[in-house]
Amino acid sequence: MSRVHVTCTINGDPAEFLCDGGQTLLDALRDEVGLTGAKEGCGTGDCGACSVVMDGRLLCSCLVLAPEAEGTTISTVEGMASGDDLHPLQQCFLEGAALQCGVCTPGFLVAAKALLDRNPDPDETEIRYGLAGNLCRCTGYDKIVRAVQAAAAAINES
Amino acid sequence: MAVSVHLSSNLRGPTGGLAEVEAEGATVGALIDDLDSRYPGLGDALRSGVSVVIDGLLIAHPEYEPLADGAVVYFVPQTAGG
Amino acid sequence: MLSAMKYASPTTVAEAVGLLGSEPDARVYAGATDLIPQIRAGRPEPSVMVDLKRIERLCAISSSGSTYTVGAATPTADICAHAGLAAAFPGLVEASGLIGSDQIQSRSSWGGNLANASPAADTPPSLIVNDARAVIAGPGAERTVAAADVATGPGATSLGPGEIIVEFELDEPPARTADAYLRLIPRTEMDIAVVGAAARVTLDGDGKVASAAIALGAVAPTVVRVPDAEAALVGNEPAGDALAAVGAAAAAAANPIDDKRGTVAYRRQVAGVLARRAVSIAAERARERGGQS
Amino acid sequence: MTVTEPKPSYKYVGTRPVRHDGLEKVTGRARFAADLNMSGQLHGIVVRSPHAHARITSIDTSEAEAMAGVKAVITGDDFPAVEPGHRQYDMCVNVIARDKVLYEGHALAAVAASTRDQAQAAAAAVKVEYEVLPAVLTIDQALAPDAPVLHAHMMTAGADPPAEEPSNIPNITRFSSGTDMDAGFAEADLVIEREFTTQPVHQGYIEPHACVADTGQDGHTTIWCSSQGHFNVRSSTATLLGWENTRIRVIPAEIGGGFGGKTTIYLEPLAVALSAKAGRPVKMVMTRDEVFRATGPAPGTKLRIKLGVQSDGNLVAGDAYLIYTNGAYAGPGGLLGAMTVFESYKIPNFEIEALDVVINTARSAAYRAPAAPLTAYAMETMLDEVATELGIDAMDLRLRNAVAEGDPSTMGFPFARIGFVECLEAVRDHPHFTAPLGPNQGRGLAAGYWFNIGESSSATVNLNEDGTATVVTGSPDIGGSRASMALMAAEELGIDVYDIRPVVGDTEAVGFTDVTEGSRATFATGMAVVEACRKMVVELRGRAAKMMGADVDEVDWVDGQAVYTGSDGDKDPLPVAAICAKAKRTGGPLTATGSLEAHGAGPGFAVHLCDVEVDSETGVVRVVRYTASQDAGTAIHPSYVEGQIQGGVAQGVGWALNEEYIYDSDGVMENPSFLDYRVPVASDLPMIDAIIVEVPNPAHPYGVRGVGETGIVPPIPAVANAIYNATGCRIRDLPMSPVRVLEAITANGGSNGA
Repeated sequence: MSRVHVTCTINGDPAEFLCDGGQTLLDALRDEVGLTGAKEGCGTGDCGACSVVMDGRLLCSCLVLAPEAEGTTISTVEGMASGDDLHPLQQCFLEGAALQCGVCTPGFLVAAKALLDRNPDPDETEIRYGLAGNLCRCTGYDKIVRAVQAAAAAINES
Repeated sequence: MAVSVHLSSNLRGPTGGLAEVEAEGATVGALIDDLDSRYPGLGDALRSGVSVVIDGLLIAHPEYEPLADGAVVYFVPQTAGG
Repeated sequence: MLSAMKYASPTTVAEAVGLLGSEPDARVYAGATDLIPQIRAGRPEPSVMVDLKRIERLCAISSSGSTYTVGAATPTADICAHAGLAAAFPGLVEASGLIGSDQIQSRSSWGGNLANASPAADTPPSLIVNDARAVIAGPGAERTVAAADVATGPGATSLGPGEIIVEFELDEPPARTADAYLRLIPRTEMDIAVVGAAARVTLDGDGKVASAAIALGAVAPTVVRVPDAEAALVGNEPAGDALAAVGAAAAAAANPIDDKRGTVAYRRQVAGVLARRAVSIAAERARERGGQS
Repeated sequence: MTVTEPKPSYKYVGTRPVRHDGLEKVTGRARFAADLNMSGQLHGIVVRSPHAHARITSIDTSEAEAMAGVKAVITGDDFPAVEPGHRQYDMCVNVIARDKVLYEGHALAAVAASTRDQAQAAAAAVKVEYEVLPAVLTIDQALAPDAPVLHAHMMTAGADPPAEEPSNIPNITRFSSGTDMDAGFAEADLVIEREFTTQPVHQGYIEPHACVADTGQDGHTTIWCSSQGHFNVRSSTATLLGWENTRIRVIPAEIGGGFGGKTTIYLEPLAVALSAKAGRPVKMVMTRDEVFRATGPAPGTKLRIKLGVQSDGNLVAGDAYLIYTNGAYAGPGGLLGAMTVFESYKIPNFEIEALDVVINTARSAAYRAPAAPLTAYAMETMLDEVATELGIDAMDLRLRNAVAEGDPSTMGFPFARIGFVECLEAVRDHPHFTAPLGPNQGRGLAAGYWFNIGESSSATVNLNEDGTATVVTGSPDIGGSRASMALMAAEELGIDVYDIRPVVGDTEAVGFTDVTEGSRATFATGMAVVEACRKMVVELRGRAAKMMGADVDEVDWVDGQAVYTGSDGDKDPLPVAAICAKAKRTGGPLTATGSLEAHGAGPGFAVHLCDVEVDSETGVVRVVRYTASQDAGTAIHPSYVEGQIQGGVAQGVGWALNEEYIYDSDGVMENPSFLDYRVPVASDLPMIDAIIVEVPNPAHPYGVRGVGETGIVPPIPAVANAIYNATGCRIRDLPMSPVRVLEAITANGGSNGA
């Protein structure tokens, strides 16, 4: 069976991979590109652990077919830090103990960044609804919401 | 070593319902042997799935735990967790 | 799974229709938010997945002044961000924003929501009360049908072989008109509607209802219009007995099923509640809107 | 906010450093089980039963074996026979069915192929013939006189008189005060009796089960997997395969949530068997659908409790009849229910009978304080009712009856120092307790109890050449335990917490360590770390003495350095780094181990206060404010203690309002996805104010009690009591979904009553 050749930009770098026509973007990122930060928690778009941003849109990579990535620009959790500098969200998640097991963390970080990019100063309700597509079973969300608030404040100050 | 033994209520069949009995033993294992000789069948009931509480300390696998004269030993079911 | 499927991304409607004609098991999709889970759950795999999102016309929002045209694959995130649509059709835009998470909003669309033909879909009741029209392309000439005539039952539509919804047309509402949409879900987000209710109300200069449209989702195989409720409102202020009659008529019009998401009795009762509340909100908006259109 | 008893002041314990594994987890680099890939690996897929109850009459794998890419197919016949009575019989036949399948989703064969798609296609081509048997799906069906019997060998343990025929009741547990119950109830001014039903729920960890197994030609195998205890994965896998434990090495991956559900195994023996047959590594990853259908639900129940209370609020008698369904196999639900139902209160006359029953649903697994949230649901809502009936404040009623040090537990022993009263007072004194409620809102109070456990743990401390330390333990880090281990080591050694590297060692790198369950990691493994560090300090003092030319008794260890206390003039203190630098000359590498069976796990209590808002026309309940106190003993890392409390609350709220397994009439699960199995999302919850109460556990060097489980115990009754306060409706069936709440409100006259 012939595979599809996809050329795109991932975390700022040109990338190419081969995939099956029906392979999901999540599987392609994990198995073909080797970026395992995005996780499969459900495979149905209900948990958000596979969140990535493609051409500026936050989405569940488990619901995207990998060939759709042709010509697009993709950001994953692996691209959030620049060099040694963590993104303020990453820093605030660490300092605020906003992760326990950590498996949902990449998805939350990607989704929270998309939220802050769109709405730099969200209130608690906006954060909660904005992150409703990401399930966390460990934290009760309290420290995640606070970490996003802290990160928003840090970004707005700088 | 005279020891005062308290049995949780699910372990009282062999004692005919007695909650508190006296027995002897320098260790919990020896104590159980002695209890079994006094109350046939109690030994089996106490050797698996049973913890003890001695001086407020919960001990899950107490066979070789030493006992002082006059010690008070509570036998209780073993717990699990998530 | 899925690996044997081919992927196609036509850039014109004609190309898409051509692909559908040449591949017997081709399946169009926009967001795939329903389709991929359905295939994972065992639905037969299509031979080709035809991605409609690279067709410009299917992802565009435009306005001629009196009519809005919205591409069938336009992400609902874009619809929610469109000031003109949000002002003209606040209920429809709210319904659009309720489909899933922010992640899903990047992919969900009116076309997908309608063509997937789930009885519980959020936007069809609002499309219907706003008299939306669907422009359909296929092997024959393009045709335009009422949005209400697309879904014919759970998972079934009136689309012919090789046909796709290209875009929706919505006329700018008249003065003193507004819509609203409410749905009942157990959580605050991420659920399928147990009941949905859309209402559109036009008031006369005295604050009485000049015309009304009420439609319910998730309480029948397809969206249910409630003409008795609409009749009860016309000529009356949207309050008191008239609203109570809306609730009663909506509950009576509901023809739901018992399933894992709700019971017949619950859906009937709540259909009445939501219809009444949706009418109130729509009427309040219509009053605020006054003579603007 | 923390309520603290006087305790020693610590430099590191009680601080909030960034966790040591945090960086990997916020950058996407942390390796969870499904992130691991081995060179040449195959992909394994499980063949599962579509029937809830059936005899397997034949399995034909020939077509599957001939398919492209397929390298191995296994069935139950590839494993040693196992007979009822075997210590782990249930686990063995649950991992792979032999003659019978007992629930929809029961594994009965597995396939390994070059790609996942090939394996899936081959799994679908395994031909299984079944003789479908009638399914037993509810407690009532299981107990019916003519019920089909799931296990022909199942004779009720604890039956009186002894069972003569097999049944669906594996166990009956009885506890009593041994007093005259009739006389006890006769002392009461108020007697109420209530029944409750609850449905199975899932732990809902976000990471599905996954593993990779690589079996070499030498017959040894390595498993990489996520679990709550890799030594248990080793022994259970070995048991299933009939191997010696030591043929298996288990390397723990990061674990993406467990909550009890990863204390048992599902995939590992299948992956090992496939790998052995194919001679290649085999990776297996469950889908979410498989996770729901075939792993871990917590039991459903039917509970009946009768309470006798005097008019001043004194509890005088309690009678409990508890039935737990542990799915298709025996489980500890009934025993644990019986041990928790009356444990929090002084009740002089009590009688408890608890039954376990088996039904044709997935084998239940532990879930955070197993069984206790349900007995608390019954007991704490009934106390609320008692308070209302007697006109006593719900807090006062609990304070009056709460157990304290010296009071006898249900099991007879007197409680050591416990913090229940302190937890009640912490909530009573919180501003939330007296804050005004808004329209349609109600407030509920509830308490909860959990034992916590000890068990075996091991730790090794290695000092590095530069004076930093590596602390290796055998406990997987399921929620920040690395940071706790580092904090205790830092405190003991006097080394900065960031100079400690906490590591989870594999089964060949550290001593035996039991599963992380019963909230034992920080308690028991922490004790092993402390023991190792104390040995290390003795060693360091000796090395320093050599370097100083002093006697070891003249050297103290103070704040990370050796200090001379002798009378031979002044000698410069020797910091740990200086001692490490000279280790080669003073006796070699600095390493110490601690390994122990931890005694004295301290019971944990929690008290929760919940405000809800109820839409009386739709039955929708929203939690709008939540405060939770819990006795942590000592909080080693307060942020992660708060996190455990907050996480327990969220899970409990989900259990209260929406979570449940739904089966069709054939026993097929209808909601095996996160769409219809509704765990709380961020917008469902308010901030959760966690109050850490610290009543140190006398048995632990730092006073630690387990904190992982107790937090899930009070939320269900707290929510139920709040709904009553808002609506006047008592809901005694879970979940308290909009449908059920609206039914109750409608039956009660239609609008918010109270």
